[in-house]
Amino acid sequence: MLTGKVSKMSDNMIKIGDYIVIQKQNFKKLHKYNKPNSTITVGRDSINLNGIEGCRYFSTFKMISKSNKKAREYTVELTDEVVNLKDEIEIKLSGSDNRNIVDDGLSQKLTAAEIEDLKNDANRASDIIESLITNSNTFHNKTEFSQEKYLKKKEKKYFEYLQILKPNLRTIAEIMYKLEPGKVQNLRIDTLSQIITTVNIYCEGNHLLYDSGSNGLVAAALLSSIGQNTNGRLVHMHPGNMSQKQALLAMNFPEEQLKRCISVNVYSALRQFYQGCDTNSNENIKEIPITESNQLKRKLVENDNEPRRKIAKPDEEVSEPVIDELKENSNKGDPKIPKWHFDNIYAAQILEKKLDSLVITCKEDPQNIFLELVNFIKPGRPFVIYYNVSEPLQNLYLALKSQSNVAALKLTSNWMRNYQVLPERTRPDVIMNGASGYLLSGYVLK
Amino acid sequence: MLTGKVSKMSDNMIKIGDYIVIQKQNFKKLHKYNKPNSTITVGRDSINLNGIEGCRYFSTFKMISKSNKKAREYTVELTDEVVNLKDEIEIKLSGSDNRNIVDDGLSQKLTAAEIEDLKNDANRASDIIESLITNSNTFHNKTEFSQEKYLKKKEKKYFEYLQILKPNLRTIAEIMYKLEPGKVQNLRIDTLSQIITTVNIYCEGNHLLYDSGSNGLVAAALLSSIGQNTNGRLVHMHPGNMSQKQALLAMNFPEEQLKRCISVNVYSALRQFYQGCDTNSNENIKEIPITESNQLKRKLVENDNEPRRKIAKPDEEVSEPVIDELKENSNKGDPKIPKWHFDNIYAAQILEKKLDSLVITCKEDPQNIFLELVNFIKPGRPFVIYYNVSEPLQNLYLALKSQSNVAALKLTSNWMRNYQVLPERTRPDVIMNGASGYLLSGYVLK
Amino acid sequence: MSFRNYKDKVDEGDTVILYLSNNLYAIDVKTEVKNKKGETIENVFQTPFGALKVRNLIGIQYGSRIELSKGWGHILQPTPEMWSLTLPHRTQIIYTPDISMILFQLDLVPGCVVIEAGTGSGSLTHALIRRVRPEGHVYTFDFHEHRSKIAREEFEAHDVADFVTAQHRDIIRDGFSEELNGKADAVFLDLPSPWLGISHAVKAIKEQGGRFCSFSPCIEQVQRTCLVLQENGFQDINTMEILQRELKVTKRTIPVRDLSFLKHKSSESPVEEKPSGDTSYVVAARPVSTPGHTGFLTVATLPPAFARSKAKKTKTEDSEDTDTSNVTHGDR
Amino acid sequence: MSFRNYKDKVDEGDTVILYLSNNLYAIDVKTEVKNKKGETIENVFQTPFGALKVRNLIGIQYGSRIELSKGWGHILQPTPEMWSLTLPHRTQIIYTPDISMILFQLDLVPGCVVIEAGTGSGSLTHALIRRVRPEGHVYTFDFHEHRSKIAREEFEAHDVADFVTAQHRDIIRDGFSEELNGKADAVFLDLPSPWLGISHAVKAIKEQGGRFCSFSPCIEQVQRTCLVLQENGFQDINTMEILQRELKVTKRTIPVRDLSFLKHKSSESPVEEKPSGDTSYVVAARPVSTPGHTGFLTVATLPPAFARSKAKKTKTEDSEDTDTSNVTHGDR
Repeated sequence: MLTGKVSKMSDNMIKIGDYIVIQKQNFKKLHKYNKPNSTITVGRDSINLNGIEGCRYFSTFKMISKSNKKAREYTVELTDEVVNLKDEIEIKLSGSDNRNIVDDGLSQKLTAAEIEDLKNDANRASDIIESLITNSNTFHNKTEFSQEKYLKKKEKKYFEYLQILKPNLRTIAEIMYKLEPGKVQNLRIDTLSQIITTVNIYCEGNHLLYDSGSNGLVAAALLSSIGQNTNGRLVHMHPGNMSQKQALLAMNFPEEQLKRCISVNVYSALRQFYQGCDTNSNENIKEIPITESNQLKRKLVENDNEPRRKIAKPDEEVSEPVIDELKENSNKGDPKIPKWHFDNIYAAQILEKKLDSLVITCKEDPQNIFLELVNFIKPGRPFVIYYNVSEPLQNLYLALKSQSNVAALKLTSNWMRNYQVLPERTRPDVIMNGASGYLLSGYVLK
Repeated sequence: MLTGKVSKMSDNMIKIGDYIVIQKQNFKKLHKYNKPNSTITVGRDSINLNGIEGCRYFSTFKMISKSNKKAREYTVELTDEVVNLKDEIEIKLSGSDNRNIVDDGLSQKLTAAEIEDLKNDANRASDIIESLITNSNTFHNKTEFSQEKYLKKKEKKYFEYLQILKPNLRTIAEIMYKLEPGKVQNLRIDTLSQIITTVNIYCEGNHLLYDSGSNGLVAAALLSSIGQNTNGRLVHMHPGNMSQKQALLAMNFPEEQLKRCISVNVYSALRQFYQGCDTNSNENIKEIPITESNQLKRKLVENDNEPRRKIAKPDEEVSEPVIDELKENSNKGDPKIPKWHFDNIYAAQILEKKLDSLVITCKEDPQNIFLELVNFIKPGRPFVIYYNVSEPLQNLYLALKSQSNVAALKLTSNWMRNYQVLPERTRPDVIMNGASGYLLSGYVLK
Repeated sequence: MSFRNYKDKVDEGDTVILYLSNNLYAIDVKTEVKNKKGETIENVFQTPFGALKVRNLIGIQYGSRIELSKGWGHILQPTPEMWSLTLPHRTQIIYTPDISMILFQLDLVPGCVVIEAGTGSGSLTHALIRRVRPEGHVYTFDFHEHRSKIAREEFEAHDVADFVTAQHRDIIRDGFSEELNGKADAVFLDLPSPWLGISHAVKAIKEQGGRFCSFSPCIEQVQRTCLVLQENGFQDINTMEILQRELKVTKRTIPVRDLSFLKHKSSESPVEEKPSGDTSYVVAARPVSTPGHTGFLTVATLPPAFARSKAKKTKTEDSEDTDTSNVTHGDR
Repeated sequence: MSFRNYKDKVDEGDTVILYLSNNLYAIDVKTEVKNKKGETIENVFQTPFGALKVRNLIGIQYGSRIELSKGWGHILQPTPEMWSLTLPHRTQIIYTPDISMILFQLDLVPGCVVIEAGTGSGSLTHALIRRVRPEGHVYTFDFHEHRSKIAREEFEAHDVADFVTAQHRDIIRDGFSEELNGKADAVFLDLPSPWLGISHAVKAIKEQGGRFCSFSPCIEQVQRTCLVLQENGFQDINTMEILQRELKVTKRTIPVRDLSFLKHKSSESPVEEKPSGDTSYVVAARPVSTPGHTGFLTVATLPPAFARSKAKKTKTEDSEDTDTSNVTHGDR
């Protein structure tokens, strides 16, 4: 009965080429670990990662100052034990409240210059902070709460450990949203998680995504739920020449899985579907040679009896990066025909058979896009449209209500709250994110 | 130094003519106590209030079944002690969890008919419930939590005490909102409380309100904050012939205070202001006789040198109720001239001098109304517009942004959450109210 | 059988969803049923819009419109989300907004092994199964024997029993079974005293680490759970709440009241003192009554064995908070 | 002097609000100030849009536009709401959404006597004064001597000292003064351990009863407070939270992407594969970062003396929760 994912030992080792997550306290950063001694910037610190290769994910590294601490350049060293400031610094006295504390800016006896020297000389953060406390007039009068708050603040400033984690959908979505919500259309994790469930993504079936603003996050989410070594496929449409795939690449998907995400330009794919050729130019058309790789693909789509074999030569302006990124996956047989031609054909074949779900996360007004793409969805199947403000979805809602080809239309928004859970100090976080975006969902009817 | 409100003893006695609040557990109801033996309906119970007159507010009354309990008719009897079911019923055994409880509908050994008999015969709710428990197969296996939940449910059903409270803004606003939020434009207490503070209402100054849908709630809120025996005045504009004043009357304001709420039809008051006469008809105009009462009013408005003395005879369609309601306050000297004529003149005089705040809580599109009434507000003074959905305010926001006569425009909405605070069971309420309405606020510029 | 994969047409034995005027009904497609007397009769499903002969559903395409005597509805293939809205409630259930976040926070993908306690009405279980299939597995436990049995029958009927093992077991007292030690990628607890299940979760999670999530309605449960998670070496402990709110979209026409004409003496014919016209807005109204709280989700990471910190006891003065062995909690 | 009543023009000695590009600044209208060396110099207020000679404000009408070298602003008369946004923070302060609900829940009207502890930065105090004047009074206490002194000076400067008595006093230890016994209509507590102030509140509230409100950031404080309120015979105990959210209104133009032309072979000239046009919406965007929590408001009614139930002790097993005398709490 017990089966489950068999994970190879090597999956848990940090490898060159992996996307990795660097965690320093609550701060997380995504990084492509391209070469052994690549350097990352965390806050104002510059950290050389030499030595992490081959270590296990979840390992903790101590930051070692390269020369003096002023330069803020560090190397890293594998370590077993993270030192917790509170465990190191023993606090002898606490006041019962802060009534006698007047904040006159004079409570610290050390001068700024002295503190700077201390930072450069001291080996450990706890040493610095211990000195600061010893030289404070008010620290021992502060309440235990205030003292802890102070230590937390200082710990944040002087904390000198990193952890390297393996990216997954959760960490990638959090990092991208935190870094710049606008870059992922304000798509917060609660809303993202609901997109996946609302359209019933699982290991089987063919799923359609139109995404023009999430930097690959939605494609990553859907492909992740489709899974490794399964039959499910994702047709990922995008405007422009190149799909955004930052998040998709950061997932470190195996090739087999990544191949089942067929990224196509929406115009080319639809032109291929409707017109049997994926460029608008009528020049330079030639027969596609039936190579092994595209024949293989065609077999995946059963009952393909369409004579859509004509594809055009690559337009010279078409993005190199996409091709580059996926070069290894593409047909090596015929270097003259870029992979995207085959992708368009492949996508058109899947569209022909209709798909099992539709997700739209766009920057454009969703109405035209939905009305066009809903035709490719099988009756009874779910769809969801994400937009970062509600008004365009309100409009679309009314437009769809007056038609009879969708059911169970629902416009929702979310509200997510995080909590601080600490003894005697449990409360919701004082800052919350108010912008979750909106989802319009429903089912396609026959 | 210690001054404060001197409250007469009689203020704390239930009097005929008072609006009163009947509280039964968490249910509250507003009632005009018109005659000693008036009857109210609470749930399916009909309760005769004979005997409450002269009792102190906050008194508790026991409901006494008139004949048999089936009829659900009760009288009331002053009592000292409210019996708490949990204190009366001793629970000997509790299970540690509900694992052995199968809800097969067979756990109660008493039949429905037997329970009905019990309800009719038993004197006290606790007797009924004790019998129910004794005859239950599962009660003693239930956890303490489940048992308490059960008792709470039964208590609600059989609780037999009432408390009579004195209405105030808080109770009135809660009752009206709970009863039918649509009748007060979904104006929830948090939003109502912010209207009062946003426009800086206090005991001085002249304040302008246009209200077409809160049943007098906003007028009640503003007049309550203006206070008794102060100089502040409220011009309360409304469309139609009659102002809605349910909440205003329920406040039991003294006459002196109620008089400082000048309720006028918006058309008549503006016509009076602009045209010096408050009806559109040119017939039947005659000089107002200067009676003592209207002269007094005129004195309140200093520097009145306008020759606006012409007012028309009452239009026959004009609401009797308003006149009736306020008959005692109106000029007894000349029965032919209704009070509203004087109110229009009075309001026009106040408008002439401009006012200190503007509140609009309307059902109509707020734009025209705001643009018209903002002209009567002094520079530097605040305004706030309430609407139950945001779209009309969004429109107005954009319109005002493009003008330069208002500052600090802000569109807000609220979110209010209530909590259950109980040992081991503290959590937010499982149902919340999601509709608080929206406020658009700002300051008038010169 | 319609819970397993997408299909085009309704077969006998399927569970289908009847969507009728904003309501969902789950119907088992059986042509005949037994009546109270034990007699086999034709299966007729009563709807507010008239009776539906279930036999007639067989062979129609999912997404089709079906005619009823007083209206029409549509037949949809059930998803775990629709099932959550139609399943027979045997306990309070977890709904899609929380389910979505639970799946997300547990890092579940096809192939994962996940443990759930308790099974309850199986709302979350269906979503877990969908996410981890085809190679993964869900182990779900409930201390209520009858509930566990019904859940098993349901999984059989829904043709997903391959992917799930539903057992009657008091996991607080007895732990997860030995055979699960070190086998789980993720553990989810929806129990009155989740903190008492954490040590069992630690045993069950793989050596390479995994995720934990607990769903609790009350804050006291969360407080204890967070403390015990910390003592057991979990990291990234987070507590959150998700509320989904539906917006009601309508075109609303509202009156416009012109007051500007009052500035000038009007002509002989009096202007009507009524709204002068209408304007309309597409409005999204927030509901007066909406879910205000479902539960707190507390999530955490158990690092790989090599990176787990030794279980630290919190300071002595906090110990009263964690000495909770004698606290009893009922079912919610 | 501009906090007392509305006025039309700015006088020397007023505090005025400079509204400048969505920012508020409080300015004391003094023509001269002392510099660091103790010399008297002209009072010039530096703004992001250039310097403002404060002298020039005297005599201008409130609501007027004032020109600055790099732009313009407006001069408004301060209200307690504007003051909350501009006052010098000496502690965490309570803002208008909570203040509004506190005034509402305390049933405050002109003439009421209300007690506040602690005074903090005086944000709420200004709003309390406004509401209870002219015949009512605010008694406000703070255990921090310096804070209490500054507050007193501020009330003097704002010409509202008639309506408020600000004292340095540890009310948990010493109670409200004897002279306040039975004098208050309402008591408000914003203290680290509000439950320890409840018995003092009971003493201070009038025989005819009154209202109580406590503001606490953490749920543990609320739990203790509710228990002690119940023990002291309060009724209608309610805990709530208010969050105000600002919506950013803009006209947003978004592209429209036409895809329908792809159904047909296009003419010789290729159609551009770009958005085919624009559409625009008036949108109200919710802010990415917004207040997520200020504090819990716990409110309750103390019935008139005749109707107060005898103080009931809660059951023995709960007593550990209320034995909190040795819990220390810091300033927030």
